[in-house]
Amino acid sequence: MNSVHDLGGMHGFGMIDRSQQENFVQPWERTVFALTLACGMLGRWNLDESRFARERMDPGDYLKGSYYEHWLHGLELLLKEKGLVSENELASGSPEGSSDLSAIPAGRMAALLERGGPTAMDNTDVPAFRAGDPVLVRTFNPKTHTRAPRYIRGKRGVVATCHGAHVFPDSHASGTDRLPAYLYNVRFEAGEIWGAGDAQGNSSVHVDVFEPYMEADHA
Amino acid sequence: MNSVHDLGGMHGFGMIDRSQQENFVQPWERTVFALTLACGMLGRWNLDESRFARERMDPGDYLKGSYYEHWLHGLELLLKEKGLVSENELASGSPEGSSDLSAIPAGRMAALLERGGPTAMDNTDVPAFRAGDPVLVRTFNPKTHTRAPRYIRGKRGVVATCHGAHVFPDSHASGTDRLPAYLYNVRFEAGEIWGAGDAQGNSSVHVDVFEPYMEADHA
Amino acid sequence: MGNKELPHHGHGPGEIALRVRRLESLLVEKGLVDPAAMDELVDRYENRVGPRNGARVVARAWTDPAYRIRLMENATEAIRELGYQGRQGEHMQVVENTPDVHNVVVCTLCSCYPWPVLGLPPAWYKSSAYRARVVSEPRTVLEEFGVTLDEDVEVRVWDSTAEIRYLVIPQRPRGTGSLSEDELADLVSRDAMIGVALAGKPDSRS
Amino acid sequence: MGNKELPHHGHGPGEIALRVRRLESLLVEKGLVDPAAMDELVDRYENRVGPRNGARVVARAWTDPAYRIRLMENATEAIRELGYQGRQGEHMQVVENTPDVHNVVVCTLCSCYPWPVLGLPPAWYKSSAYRARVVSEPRTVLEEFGVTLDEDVEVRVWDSTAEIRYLVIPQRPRGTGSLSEDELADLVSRDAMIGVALAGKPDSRS
Repeated sequence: MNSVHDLGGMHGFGMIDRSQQENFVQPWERTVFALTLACGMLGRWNLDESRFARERMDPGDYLKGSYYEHWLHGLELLLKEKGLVSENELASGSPEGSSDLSAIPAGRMAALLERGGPTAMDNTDVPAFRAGDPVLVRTFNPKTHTRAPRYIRGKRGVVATCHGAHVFPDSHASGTDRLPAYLYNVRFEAGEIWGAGDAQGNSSVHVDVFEPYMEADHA
Repeated sequence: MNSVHDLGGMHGFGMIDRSQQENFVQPWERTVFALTLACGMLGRWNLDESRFARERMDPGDYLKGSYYEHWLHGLELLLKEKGLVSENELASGSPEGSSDLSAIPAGRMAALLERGGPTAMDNTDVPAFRAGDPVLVRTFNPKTHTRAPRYIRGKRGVVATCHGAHVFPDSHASGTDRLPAYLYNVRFEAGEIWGAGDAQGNSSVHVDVFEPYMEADHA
Repeated sequence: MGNKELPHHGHGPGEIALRVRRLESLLVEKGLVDPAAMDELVDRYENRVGPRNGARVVARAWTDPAYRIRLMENATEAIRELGYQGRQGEHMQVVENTPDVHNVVVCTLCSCYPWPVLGLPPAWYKSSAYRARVVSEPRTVLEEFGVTLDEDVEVRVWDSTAEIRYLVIPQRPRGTGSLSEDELADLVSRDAMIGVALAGKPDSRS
Repeated sequence: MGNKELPHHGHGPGEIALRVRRLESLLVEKGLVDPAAMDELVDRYENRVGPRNGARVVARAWTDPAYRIRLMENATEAIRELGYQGRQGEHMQVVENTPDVHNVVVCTLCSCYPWPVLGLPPAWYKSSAYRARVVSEPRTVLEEFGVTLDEDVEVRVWDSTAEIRYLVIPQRPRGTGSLSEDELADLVSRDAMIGVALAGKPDSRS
């Protein structure tokens, strides 16, 4: 979806506040971090659904809110959408029924975190592109989740590497099965993206781009 | 500048609230409207500078704020930048010095409004394009004011009409002289802008595009 | 909201009203603004200039073929014939609905609107949702406003990115051959001249 | 802020802390979350997993040519050799600075970051300003961080749009030939491995 989370190349945010050195700025942010990970491990949603939930935050709230406010919004939304808590329970903080899910115990955390959630998959198709191929990112503007930022859409680049097949996030974010799609690192010259007059000299942007976002560039 | 005022094609704003039928929602909005017009008539800034001042509002504040909050932000910013009021005066509401400008009296309002501020200009150059010409909007991402929305940049269209030469807003917004640029209405097929899969059928967008934003489309 | 702002930049409903009163009093005291001029400005656009002006233009175009031609060729001049002109209408163009084409107007970058013929815009026209959506999903937006178009009717969205202001001339409703120009003007709502309604229907109050 | 939200969606600093406490208590009472597991999560990423891990990877690459080759060819495996692996580092790639190329990492769409080697990101990395600006004006951003590059040094910005996580291998500072691997690791800051600093300099506290 084209919302304000897609920040690359936007103006108006001022200087970077380099005094913000810590991850957790407010004490409650630790709680949001831990709740988000712990609830995610219950297995009722995947990482792409988490990202899509955060992106669906009201655009003004997203920009005014801190990073962990995005997480809090996403967590509450998923808990409700997946039926783990009700709107009433969220408002009151008191449970109205029991859950058929059990908390992941502390003792299992280390192993789960060390395993993580690999997204590499087998794919029986042959990759459409290989390193050195010129590619054109398609023009598309889905209302649903995508990992193609707006600034590369319609732009030409060159494949730097093929990362093999990975879970395709656009469909995974709607809770469907893991579908494989080849993933490439694509190099875009800064001038191609921002225009020759506005790009900074001798610079490029490398973006990981899924095969369905691209076509061969015959120009 | 690429900020959140450039709303065309953005997602996440929900339904249009059609119950908002009035122009002025809060009583203070009438005051902001009148102050903005009255101060603008003092001649210390032009309409493009007003727009640029509103665009420079913090992006989160812009989206959370109502339309006349944008105006209020722009008016305060211009009053300060042009030296008509000081930061201290704004904070206190009490004047600290006198001004060499005089308010426009009520009796002159009707004539000034009926005249308005025409932007048509003579231009000794020949228009580069004429109706029917295929054009390509340039890729550019200025940090300063522009009236080329992001959604048409890098896109192909066809000139529908030439409106003659008008004041070029991009330079006018920085307070420079009125420079003429030919202005065209350009028709873009919806599929060209949003992609064949995401555009709605049998629709097009007509945008007024200044000549410096475009080049001939030789594709 | 506003916790990153300076103290005088309050945002709560009460705070902002206070901030505006303070600014007004400052500018009046400094002699930069005449309170009577402010009253004149608000009164003009709240009570005297409104969509009835545009409706008269449309009704004239419906009933006077020569006027319609002048309007299509030079809308600014033809609209001035009826006495409407000036700020935010210095350069007018009309776009005419036909059985094959439906037009709708927006300003995605701010909220430009043809003041001399329509007055000041309704708040929904200035909303993020309208500005964001009508260019990318015009048929859906029109349906929400109650305008369902056949697929073979082309939708043209006009984004007012420069100083040209657009007025939609809706299709004249059937069975109105006997109506006077004034009666016809009664059928032309503000929304019909933005392009989110058809003539003969009331405005978009939901 | 938040005046369009439901009552329990408070946003003020106190309100949000209350909202989080209510959510925590609800989820613990419903048996969905184990408080001890929450402590374990926070303690792990606040105290045990941090940029010292990445610094050891870099120092090893600087001192062991065979390791460097393994790291360049399969960073995930080579990093696992040192015991670092897992969530938000399942698929690693290193990008090596040279006299001709300087690399810098961002995630414009959210704030992806290689947790196993760098821990959790500093707040500035997650800020709108960093995410917006470093892709379009990387040289300006680097200068603000104190890194001024010659024009003939190419700047490569890596936007982590998928599940590949990037670790910058900074250039080894001159005159460090006699240092041990541990001493070399001391020269490798978190910022150098994001690409907003050079090795041998402290982090970006301004």
